[in-house]
Amino acid sequence: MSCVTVRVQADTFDATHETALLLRRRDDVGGVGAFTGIVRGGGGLVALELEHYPGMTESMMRQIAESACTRFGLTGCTVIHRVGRLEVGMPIVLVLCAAAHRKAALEGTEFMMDWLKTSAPFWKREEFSNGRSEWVQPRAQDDAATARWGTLGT
Amino acid sequence: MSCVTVRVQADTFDATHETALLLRRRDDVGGVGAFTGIVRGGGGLVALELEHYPGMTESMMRQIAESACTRFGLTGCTVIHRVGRLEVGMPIVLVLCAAAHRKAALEGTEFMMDWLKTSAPFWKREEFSNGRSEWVQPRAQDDAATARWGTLGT
Amino acid sequence: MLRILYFAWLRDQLGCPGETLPLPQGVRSVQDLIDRLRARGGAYGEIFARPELIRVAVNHSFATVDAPVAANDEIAFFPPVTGG
Amino acid sequence: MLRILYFAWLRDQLGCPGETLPLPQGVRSVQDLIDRLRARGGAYGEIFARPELIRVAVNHSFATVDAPVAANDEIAFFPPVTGG
Repeated sequence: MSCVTVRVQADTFDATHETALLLRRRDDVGGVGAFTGIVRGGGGLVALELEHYPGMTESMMRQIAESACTRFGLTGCTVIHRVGRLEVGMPIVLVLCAAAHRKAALEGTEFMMDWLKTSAPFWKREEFSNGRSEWVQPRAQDDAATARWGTLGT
Repeated sequence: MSCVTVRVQADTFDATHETALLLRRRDDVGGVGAFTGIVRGGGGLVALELEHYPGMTESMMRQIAESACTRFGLTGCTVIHRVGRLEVGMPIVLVLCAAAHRKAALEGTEFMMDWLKTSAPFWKREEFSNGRSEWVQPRAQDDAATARWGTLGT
Repeated sequence: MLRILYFAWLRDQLGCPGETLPLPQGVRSVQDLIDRLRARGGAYGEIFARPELIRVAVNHSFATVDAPVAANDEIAFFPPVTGG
Repeated sequence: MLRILYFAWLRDQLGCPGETLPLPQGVRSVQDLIDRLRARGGAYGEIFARPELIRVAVNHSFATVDAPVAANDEIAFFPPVTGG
Protein backbone atom coordinates (compact mmCIF):
# COMPACT_ATOMS: atom_id res chain seq x y z
CA MET A 1 0.00 0.00 0.00
CA SER A 2 1.37 3.39 -0.92
CA CYS A 3 1.00 6.42 1.25
CA VAL A 4 0.21 9.85 -0.22
CA THR A 5 0.63 13.14 1.63
CA VAL A 6 -0.54 16.41 0.08
CA ARG A 7 -0.35 19.83 1.75
CA VAL A 8 -0.77 23.51 0.83
CA GLN A 9 0.75 25.79 3.46
CA ALA A 10 2.32 29.21 4.07
CA ASP A 11 5.16 27.82 6.20
CA THR A 12 8.34 26.22 4.96
CA PHE A 13 8.93 22.46 5.01
CA ASP A 14 11.66 20.08 6.17
CA ALA A 15 12.73 17.53 3.55
CA THR A 16 14.63 15.44 6.10
CA HIS A 17 11.58 15.11 8.34
CA GLU A 18 9.23 14.37 5.43
CA THR A 19 11.65 11.71 4.11
CA ALA A 20 11.73 10.04 7.54
CA LEU A 21 7.91 9.86 7.50
CA LEU A 22 8.01 8.01 4.15
CA LEU A 23 10.38 5.42 5.66
CA ARG A 24 8.50 4.89 8.92
CA ARG A 25 7.35 1.30 9.52
CA ARG A 26 8.52 0.21 6.04
CA ASP A 27 11.47 -1.95 5.01
CA ASP A 28 10.79 -1.99 1.24
CA VAL A 29 12.14 1.46 0.33
CA GLY A 30 15.47 1.53 -1.53
CA GLY A 31 15.53 5.22 -2.34
CA VAL A 32 13.73 8.55 -2.15
CA GLY A 33 13.81 10.97 -5.08
CA ALA A 34 13.18 14.63 -4.31
CA PHE A 35 12.81 18.03 -5.89
CA THR A 36 12.71 21.35 -4.06
CA GLY A 37 11.61 24.36 -6.11
CA ILE A 38 13.25 27.64 -5.14
CA VAL A 39 12.35 31.31 -5.91
CA ARG A 40 15.05 32.18 -8.46
CA GLY A 41 16.24 35.80 -8.59
CA GLY A 42 17.34 37.94 -11.50
CA GLY A 43 15.91 40.95 -13.37
CA GLY A 44 15.28 42.76 -10.11
CA LEU A 45 12.89 40.13 -8.75
CA VAL A 46 12.32 40.50 -5.00
CA ALA A 47 9.58 38.01 -4.25
CA LEU A 48 6.73 35.91 -5.61
CA GLU A 49 3.18 36.04 -4.35
CA LEU A 50 1.59 32.61 -4.72
CA GLU A 51 -2.18 32.29 -5.01
CA HIS A 52 -4.19 29.08 -5.34
CA TYR A 53 -7.71 27.68 -5.64
CA PRO A 54 -8.45 26.07 -2.25
CA GLY A 55 -10.19 22.73 -2.61
CA MET A 56 -9.30 22.18 -6.26
CA THR A 57 -5.58 22.50 -5.50
CA GLU A 58 -5.56 19.72 -2.93
CA SER A 59 -7.76 17.58 -5.18
CA MET A 60 -5.42 17.97 -8.19
CA MET A 61 -2.31 17.42 -6.06
CA ARG A 62 -3.79 14.20 -4.72
CA GLN A 63 -4.73 13.02 -8.22
CA ILE A 64 -1.19 13.68 -9.44
CA ALA A 65 0.37 11.93 -6.44
CA GLU A 66 -1.90 8.87 -6.71
CA SER A 67 -1.25 8.65 -10.42
CA ALA A 68 2.53 8.70 -9.77
CA CYS A 69 2.19 5.96 -7.13
CA THR A 70 0.33 3.68 -9.53
CA ARG A 71 2.43 4.41 -12.60
CA PHE A 72 5.86 4.06 -10.94
CA GLY A 73 4.96 1.58 -8.19
CA LEU A 74 5.95 4.06 -5.48
CA THR A 75 5.75 3.00 -1.84
CA GLY A 76 4.75 6.56 -1.02
CA CYS A 77 4.94 10.16 -2.06
CA THR A 78 4.63 13.63 -0.59
CA VAL A 79 3.86 16.99 -2.20
CA ILE A 80 3.96 20.22 -0.21
CA HIS A 81 3.30 23.52 -2.02
CA ARG A 82 3.64 26.87 -0.30
CA VAL A 83 1.38 29.90 -0.88
CA GLY A 84 1.68 33.57 0.05
CA ARG A 85 4.70 35.85 -0.33
CA LEU A 86 8.02 34.06 -0.88
CA GLU A 87 11.30 35.94 -1.28
CA VAL A 88 14.17 35.07 -3.62
CA GLY A 89 16.04 31.99 -2.36
CA MET A 90 13.06 30.57 -0.47
CA PRO A 91 11.67 27.07 -1.14
CA ILE A 92 8.26 26.93 -2.90
CA VAL A 93 7.51 23.28 -3.46
CA LEU A 94 8.72 19.89 -2.25
CA VAL A 95 8.08 16.60 -4.04
CA LEU A 96 9.30 13.30 -2.55
CA CYS A 97 8.89 9.86 -4.16
CA ALA A 98 9.88 6.69 -2.31
CA ALA A 99 10.36 3.42 -4.20
CA ALA A 100 12.21 0.11 -4.10
CA HIS A 101 14.64 1.32 -6.80
CA ARG A 102 16.15 4.68 -7.77
CA LYS A 103 14.82 4.77 -11.34
CA ALA A 104 11.18 4.74 -10.19
CA ALA A 105 11.88 7.24 -7.41
CA LEU A 106 13.53 9.77 -9.73
CA GLU A 107 11.10 9.31 -12.63
CA GLY A 108 8.18 9.68 -10.24
CA THR A 109 9.66 12.96 -9.03
CA GLU A 110 9.96 14.31 -12.60
CA PHE A 111 6.43 13.17 -13.44
CA MET A 112 4.95 14.90 -10.38
CA MET A 113 6.80 18.17 -11.00
CA ASP A 114 5.74 18.24 -14.66
CA TRP A 115 2.08 17.71 -13.79
CA LEU A 116 2.15 20.15 -10.87
CA LYS A 117 3.49 22.87 -13.17
CA THR A 118 0.62 22.51 -15.64
CA SER A 119 -2.32 21.09 -13.67
CA ALA A 120 -2.34 22.31 -10.09
CA PRO A 121 -4.19 25.65 -9.80
CA PHE A 122 -1.44 27.93 -8.49
CA TRP A 123 -0.59 31.35 -9.90
CA LYS A 124 2.52 33.42 -9.28
CA ARG A 125 2.77 37.20 -9.24
CA GLU A 126 6.30 38.63 -9.47
CA GLU A 127 7.28 41.59 -7.32
CA PHE A 128 10.27 43.65 -8.54
CA SER A 129 12.61 46.02 -6.72
CA ASN A 130 11.25 49.02 -8.68
CA GLY A 131 7.77 48.39 -7.25
CA ARG A 132 6.42 46.83 -10.46
CA SER A 133 4.35 43.67 -10.05
CA GLU A 134 3.08 41.25 -12.70
CA TRP A 135 1.53 37.82 -13.15
CA VAL A 136 3.89 35.12 -14.43
CA GLN A 137 3.09 33.83 -17.92
CA PRO A 138 2.97 30.06 -18.43
CA ARG A 139 5.91 28.55 -20.35
CA ALA A 140 5.29 26.44 -23.46
CA GLN A 141 8.11 24.09 -22.40
CA ASP A 142 6.15 23.16 -19.27
CA ASP A 143 3.26 21.96 -21.42
CA ALA A 144 5.71 20.02 -23.60
CA ALA A 145 7.30 18.40 -20.53
CA THR A 146 3.90 17.25 -19.28
CA ALA A 147 2.73 16.05 -22.71
CA ARG A 148 5.44 13.36 -22.83
CA TRP A 149 3.70 11.50 -19.97
CA GLY A 150 0.43 11.12 -21.91
CA THR A 151 -2.62 11.42 -19.67
CA LEU A 152 -2.70 11.72 -15.90
CA GLY A 153 -5.30 8.99 -15.34
CA THR A 154 -4.20 6.21 -13.02
CA MET B 1 31.06 29.23 -10.21
CA SER B 2 29.70 25.94 -9.00
CA CYS B 3 30.34 24.55 -5.57
CA VAL B 4 31.08 20.87 -4.99
CA THR B 5 30.92 19.12 -1.62
CA VAL B 6 32.00 15.50 -1.24
CA ARG B 7 32.06 13.55 2.04
CA VAL B 8 32.50 9.96 3.24
CA GLN B 9 31.29 9.52 6.81
CA ALA B 10 29.87 7.04 9.32
CA ASP B 11 27.20 9.44 10.59
CA THR B 12 23.88 10.19 8.97
CA PHE B 13 23.20 13.39 7.01
CA ASP B 14 20.52 16.10 6.94
CA ALA B 15 19.15 16.82 3.45
CA THR B 16 17.42 20.02 4.61
CA HIS B 17 20.66 21.44 6.03
CA GLU B 18 22.73 20.40 2.98
CA THR B 19 20.13 21.99 0.66
CA ALA B 20 20.32 25.26 2.60
CA LEU B 21 24.11 25.27 2.13
CA LEU B 22 23.66 25.00 -1.67
CA LEU B 23 21.37 28.07 -1.61
CA ARG B 24 23.50 30.26 0.66
CA ARG B 25 24.61 33.53 -0.92
CA ARG B 26 23.10 32.59 -4.30
CA ASP B 27 20.01 33.91 -6.07
CA ASP B 28 20.35 31.89 -9.30
CA VAL B 29 19.03 28.52 -8.06
CA GLY B 30 15.55 27.54 -9.28
CA GLY B 31 15.53 24.00 -7.93
CA VAL B 32 17.40 21.28 -6.12
CA GLY B 33 17.14 17.64 -7.22
CA ALA B 34 17.93 15.00 -4.64
CA PHE B 35 18.26 11.28 -4.13
CA THR B 36 18.59 9.48 -0.81
CA GLY B 37 19.57 5.81 -0.99
CA ILE B 38 18.13 3.62 1.77
CA VAL B 39 19.03 0.13 3.03
CA ARG B 40 16.14 -1.91 1.63
CA GLY B 41 15.05 -4.97 3.60
CA GLY B 42 13.71 -8.33 2.46
CA GLY B 43 15.03 -11.90 2.40
CA GLY B 44 16.00 -11.68 6.07
CA LEU B 45 18.45 -8.80 5.55
CA VAL B 46 19.34 -7.09 8.83
CA ALA B 47 22.10 -4.66 7.85
CA LEU B 48 24.76 -3.73 5.30
CA GLU B 49 28.42 -3.24 6.11
CA LEU B 50 29.88 -0.63 3.77
CA GLU B 51 33.58 -0.63 3.03
CA HIS B 52 35.48 1.83 0.81
CA TYR B 53 38.93 2.72 -0.51
CA PRO B 54 39.92 5.91 1.37
CA GLY B 55 41.52 8.46 -0.91
CA MET B 56 40.31 6.98 -4.19
CA THR B 57 36.68 7.21 -3.02
CA GLU B 58 36.83 10.95 -2.41
CA SER B 59 38.75 11.46 -5.63
CA MET B 60 36.15 9.56 -7.73
CA MET B 61 33.23 11.27 -5.97
CA ARG B 62 34.76 14.65 -6.75
CA GLN B 63 35.35 13.70 -10.40
CA ILE B 64 31.73 12.58 -10.73
CA ALA B 65 30.41 15.74 -9.05
CA GLU B 66 32.56 18.09 -11.14
CA SER B 67 31.58 16.27 -14.29
CA ALA B 68 27.87 16.69 -13.40
CA CYS B 69 28.37 20.42 -12.71
CA THR B 70 29.98 20.95 -16.13
CA ARG B 71 27.61 18.73 -18.07
CA PHE B 72 24.34 20.04 -16.59
CA GLY B 73 25.41 23.59 -15.73
CA LEU B 74 24.74 23.00 -12.04
CA THR B 75 25.24 25.87 -9.59
CA GLY B 76 26.41 23.32 -7.04
CA CYS B 77 26.22 19.73 -5.94
CA THR B 78 26.75 17.62 -2.85
CA VAL B 79 27.47 13.90 -2.43
CA ILE B 80 27.62 12.29 0.99
CA HIS B 81 28.18 8.53 1.24
CA ARG B 82 28.10 6.65 4.51
CA VAL B 83 30.37 3.74 5.48
CA GLY B 84 30.24 1.18 8.31
CA ARG B 85 27.26 -0.85 9.49
CA LEU B 86 23.86 0.42 8.35
CA GLU B 87 20.60 -1.26 9.35
CA VAL B 88 17.51 -1.72 7.17
CA GLY B 89 15.71 1.61 6.70
CA MET B 90 18.80 3.73 7.25
CA PRO B 91 20.03 6.25 4.64
CA ILE B 92 23.26 5.30 2.81
CA VAL B 93 23.88 8.04 0.27
CA LEU B 94 22.69 11.59 -0.46
CA VAL B 95 23.09 13.35 -3.80
CA LEU B 96 21.92 16.96 -4.24
CA CYS B 97 22.09 18.95 -7.51
CA ALA B 98 21.19 22.66 -7.61
CA ALA B 99 20.45 24.37 -10.93
CA ALA B 100 18.51 27.24 -12.48
CA HIS B 101 15.88 24.82 -13.85
CA ARG B 102 14.38 21.53 -12.69
CA LYS B 103 15.39 19.47 -15.73
CA ALA B 104 19.13 20.02 -15.13
CA ALA B 105 18.74 19.48 -11.37
CA LEU B 106 16.95 16.13 -11.79
CA GLU B 107 19.10 14.86 -14.69
CA GLY B 108 22.24 15.79 -12.75
CA THR B 109 20.95 13.72 -9.81
CA GLU B 110 20.36 10.67 -12.02
CA PHE B 111 23.77 11.05 -13.66
CA MET B 112 25.58 11.24 -10.31
CA MET B 113 23.75 8.21 -8.87
CA ASP B 114 24.46 6.12 -11.97
CA TRP B 115 28.18 6.94 -11.87
CA LEU B 116 28.44 6.48 -8.10
CA LYS B 117 26.96 2.98 -8.41
CA THR B 118 29.57 1.87 -10.93
CA SER B 119 32.65 4.04 -10.31
CA ALA B 120 33.03 4.97 -6.67
CA PRO B 121 34.98 2.26 -4.77
CA PHE B 122 32.42 1.16 -2.19
CA TRP B 123 31.53 -2.44 -1.42
CA LYS B 124 28.55 -3.75 0.53
CA ARG B 125 28.38 -6.88 2.63
CA GLU B 126 24.90 -8.12 3.55
CA GLU B 127 24.20 -9.41 7.04
CA PHE B 128 21.17 -11.71 7.41
CA SER B 129 19.04 -12.62 10.42
CA ASN B 130 20.29 -16.25 10.31
CA GLY B 131 23.86 -15.06 10.83
CA ARG B 132 24.88 -15.53 7.20
CA SER B 133 26.90 -12.72 5.63
CA GLU B 134 27.86 -12.17 1.99
CA TRP B 135 29.28 -9.59 -0.39
CA VAL B 136 26.74 -7.94 -2.72
CA GLN B 137 27.17 -8.79 -6.41
CA PRO B 138 27.15 -5.89 -8.89
CA ARG B 139 24.01 -5.59 -11.05
CA ALA B 140 24.30 -5.56 -14.86
CA GLN B 141 21.53 -2.94 -15.00
CA ASP B 142 23.75 -0.49 -13.09
CA ASP B 143 26.42 -0.76 -15.79
CA ALA B 144 23.73 -0.23 -18.45
CA ALA B 145 22.37 2.84 -16.63
CA THR B 146 25.84 4.39 -16.53
CA ALA B 147 26.67 3.50 -20.14
CA ARG B 148 23.89 5.77 -21.47
CA TRP B 149 25.84 8.83 -20.26
CA GLY B 150 28.91 8.00 -22.40
CA THR B 151 32.15 8.88 -20.63
CA LEU B 152 32.57 10.66 -17.33
CA GLY B 153 35.16 13.19 -18.58
CA THR B 154 34.19 16.83 -18.04
CA MET C 1 -27.23 28.61 -6.44
CA LEU C 2 -24.40 28.75 -8.96
CA ARG C 3 -21.00 29.77 -7.55
CA ILE C 4 -18.62 31.55 -9.93
CA LEU C 5 -14.97 32.14 -8.93
CA TYR C 6 -12.26 34.27 -10.57
CA PHE C 7 -8.51 33.89 -9.92
CA ALA C 8 -5.22 35.71 -10.57
CA TRP C 9 -5.40 38.51 -13.17
CA LEU C 10 -9.06 37.75 -14.01
CA ARG C 11 -10.00 38.61 -10.42
CA ASP C 12 -7.75 41.71 -10.51
CA GLN C 13 -9.31 43.00 -13.73
CA LEU C 14 -12.88 42.16 -12.74
CA GLY C 15 -12.28 43.61 -9.26
CA CYS C 16 -14.17 40.68 -7.78
CA PRO C 17 -13.19 37.21 -6.44
CA GLY C 18 -16.52 35.63 -7.36
CA GLU C 19 -20.27 35.73 -7.12
CA THR C 20 -23.23 33.55 -6.24
CA LEU C 21 -26.33 33.65 -8.41
CA PRO C 22 -29.27 31.50 -9.48
CA LEU C 23 -28.56 29.50 -12.64
CA PRO C 24 -29.53 31.97 -15.40
CA GLN C 25 -32.32 30.75 -17.66
CA GLY C 26 -31.04 29.10 -20.82
CA VAL C 27 -27.54 28.42 -19.40
CA ARG C 28 -26.76 24.72 -19.95
CA SER C 29 -23.01 24.74 -20.69
CA VAL C 30 -19.86 26.62 -19.77
CA GLN C 31 -20.06 28.32 -23.18
CA ASP C 32 -23.57 29.61 -22.35
CA LEU C 33 -22.20 31.07 -19.09
CA ILE C 34 -19.26 32.69 -20.89
CA ASP C 35 -21.71 34.29 -23.34
CA ARG C 36 -23.78 35.73 -20.46
CA LEU C 37 -20.71 37.09 -18.67
CA ARG C 38 -19.39 38.63 -21.89
CA ALA C 39 -22.75 40.32 -22.48
CA ARG C 40 -22.24 42.31 -19.27
CA GLY C 41 -19.70 44.46 -21.14
CA GLY C 42 -16.86 46.37 -19.42
CA ALA C 43 -14.07 44.18 -18.04
CA TYR C 44 -16.35 41.12 -18.38
CA GLY C 45 -16.90 41.93 -22.07
CA GLU C 46 -13.16 42.21 -22.71
CA ILE C 47 -12.09 39.10 -20.82
CA PHE C 48 -14.84 36.73 -21.93
CA ALA C 49 -14.39 37.80 -25.56
CA ARG C 50 -10.99 36.06 -25.42
CA PRO C 51 -11.69 32.52 -24.16
CA GLU C 52 -8.24 31.36 -25.36
CA LEU C 53 -6.76 33.21 -22.34
CA ILE C 54 -9.04 31.43 -19.88
CA ARG C 55 -9.13 28.01 -18.26
CA VAL C 56 -12.28 26.64 -16.63
CA ALA C 57 -12.95 24.23 -13.80
CA VAL C 58 -16.37 22.78 -12.95
CA ASN C 59 -16.62 21.46 -9.39
CA HIS C 60 -12.80 21.36 -8.98
CA SER C 61 -12.08 19.53 -12.25
CA PHE C 62 -10.71 21.07 -15.43
CA ALA C 63 -13.48 21.37 -18.02
CA THR C 64 -14.00 22.42 -21.63
CA VAL C 65 -16.51 25.04 -22.81
CA ASP C 66 -19.01 22.35 -23.84
CA ALA C 67 -19.15 20.93 -20.30
CA PRO C 68 -22.68 21.01 -18.82
CA VAL C 69 -23.51 23.49 -16.04
CA ALA C 70 -26.21 22.76 -13.45
CA ALA C 71 -27.67 24.64 -10.50
CA ASN C 72 -25.36 24.39 -7.41
CA ASP C 73 -22.23 23.87 -9.53
CA GLU C 74 -19.00 25.72 -8.72
CA ILE C 75 -17.50 27.22 -11.89
CA ALA C 76 -14.03 28.79 -11.74
CA PHE C 77 -12.38 30.93 -14.41
CA PHE C 78 -8.62 31.53 -14.31
CA PRO C 79 -5.50 31.93 -16.46
CA PRO C 80 -3.22 28.96 -17.26
CA VAL C 81 -1.56 27.84 -14.04
CA THR C 82 2.04 28.74 -13.12
CA GLY C 83 2.82 26.92 -9.88
CA GLY C 84 5.53 24.44 -8.99
CA MET D 1 58.24 0.97 -2.42
CA LEU D 2 55.21 -0.46 -4.21
CA ARG D 3 51.99 -0.46 -2.18
CA ILE D 4 49.44 -3.18 -2.97
CA LEU D 5 45.93 -3.03 -1.47
CA TYR D 6 43.13 -5.62 -1.43
CA PHE D 7 39.46 -4.84 -0.75
CA ALA D 8 36.18 -6.62 -0.01
CA TRP D 9 36.17 -10.39 -0.66
CA LEU D 10 39.71 -10.29 -2.12
CA ARG D 11 40.99 -9.11 1.26
CA ASP D 12 38.84 -11.69 3.08
CA GLN D 13 40.12 -14.57 0.95
CA LEU D 14 43.75 -13.42 0.99
CA GLY D 15 43.48 -12.72 4.73
CA CYS D 16 45.46 -9.51 4.20
CA PRO D 17 44.51 -5.86 3.52
CA GLY D 18 47.68 -5.11 1.59
CA GLU D 19 51.44 -5.19 1.50
CA THR D 20 54.43 -2.97 0.79
CA LEU D 21 57.29 -4.34 -1.26
CA PRO D 22 60.07 -3.21 -3.59
CA LEU D 23 59.01 -3.23 -7.25
CA PRO D 24 59.78 -6.85 -8.29
CA GLN D 25 62.32 -7.14 -11.07
CA GLY D 26 60.70 -7.41 -14.51
CA VAL D 27 57.33 -5.96 -13.38
CA ARG D 28 56.44 -3.12 -15.75
CA SER D 29 52.64 -3.45 -16.03
CA VAL D 30 49.63 -4.43 -13.96
CA GLN D 31 49.56 -7.71 -15.89
CA ASP D 32 53.15 -8.44 -14.83
CA LEU D 33 52.14 -7.86 -11.20
CA ILE D 34 49.06 -10.10 -11.54
CA ASP D 35 51.31 -12.85 -12.93
CA ARG D 36 53.66 -12.56 -9.94
CA LEU D 37 50.81 -12.65 -7.43
CA ARG D 38 49.26 -15.65 -9.15
CA ALA D 39 52.57 -17.47 -9.04
CA ARG D 40 52.42 -17.39 -5.23
CA GLY D 41 49.76 -20.11 -5.39
CA GLY D 42 47.16 -20.72 -2.65
CA ALA D 43 44.46 -18.04 -2.43
CA TYR D 44 46.62 -15.75 -4.59
CA GLY D 45 46.85 -18.41 -7.26
CA GLU D 46 43.07 -18.90 -7.28
CA ILE D 47 42.09 -15.23 -7.33
CA PHE D 48 44.67 -13.93 -9.81
CA ALA D 49 43.92 -16.80 -12.19
CA ARG D 50 40.50 -15.14 -12.70
CA PRO D 51 41.23 -11.53 -13.66
CA GLU D 52 37.64 -11.10 -14.97
CA LEU D 53 36.51 -10.97 -11.31
CA ILE D 54 38.97 -8.22 -10.44
CA ARG D 55 39.15 -4.47 -10.97
CA VAL D 56 42.37 -2.56 -10.60
CA ALA D 57 43.31 1.02 -9.67
CA VAL D 58 46.74 2.59 -10.07
CA ASN D 59 47.28 5.62 -7.83
CA HIS D 60 43.50 6.04 -7.19
CA SER D 61 42.44 5.83 -10.86
CA PHE D 62 40.82 2.84 -12.54
CA ALA D 63 43.35 1.11 -14.80
CA THR D 64 43.54 -1.76 -17.27
CA VAL D 65 45.96 -4.66 -17.06
CA ASP D 66 48.29 -3.05 -19.60
CA ALA D 67 48.75 0.07 -17.44
CA PRO D 68 52.40 0.70 -16.48
CA VAL D 69 53.54 0.12 -12.89
CA ALA D 70 56.45 2.05 -11.38
CA ALA D 71 58.22 2.03 -8.02
CA ASN D 72 56.21 3.99 -5.38
CA ASP D 73 52.88 3.36 -7.15
CA GLU D 74 49.79 2.35 -5.16
CA ILE D 75 48.06 -0.58 -6.85
CA ALA D 76 44.64 -1.70 -5.57
CA PHE D 77 42.81 -4.92 -6.48
CA PHE D 78 39.10 -5.25 -5.72
CA PRO D 79 35.80 -6.67 -7.01
CA PRO D 80 33.38 -4.54 -9.09
CA VAL D 81 32.01 -1.78 -6.86
CA THR D 82 28.54 -1.95 -5.29
CA GLY D 83 28.04 1.38 -3.52
CA GLY D 84 25.34 4.01 -3.86
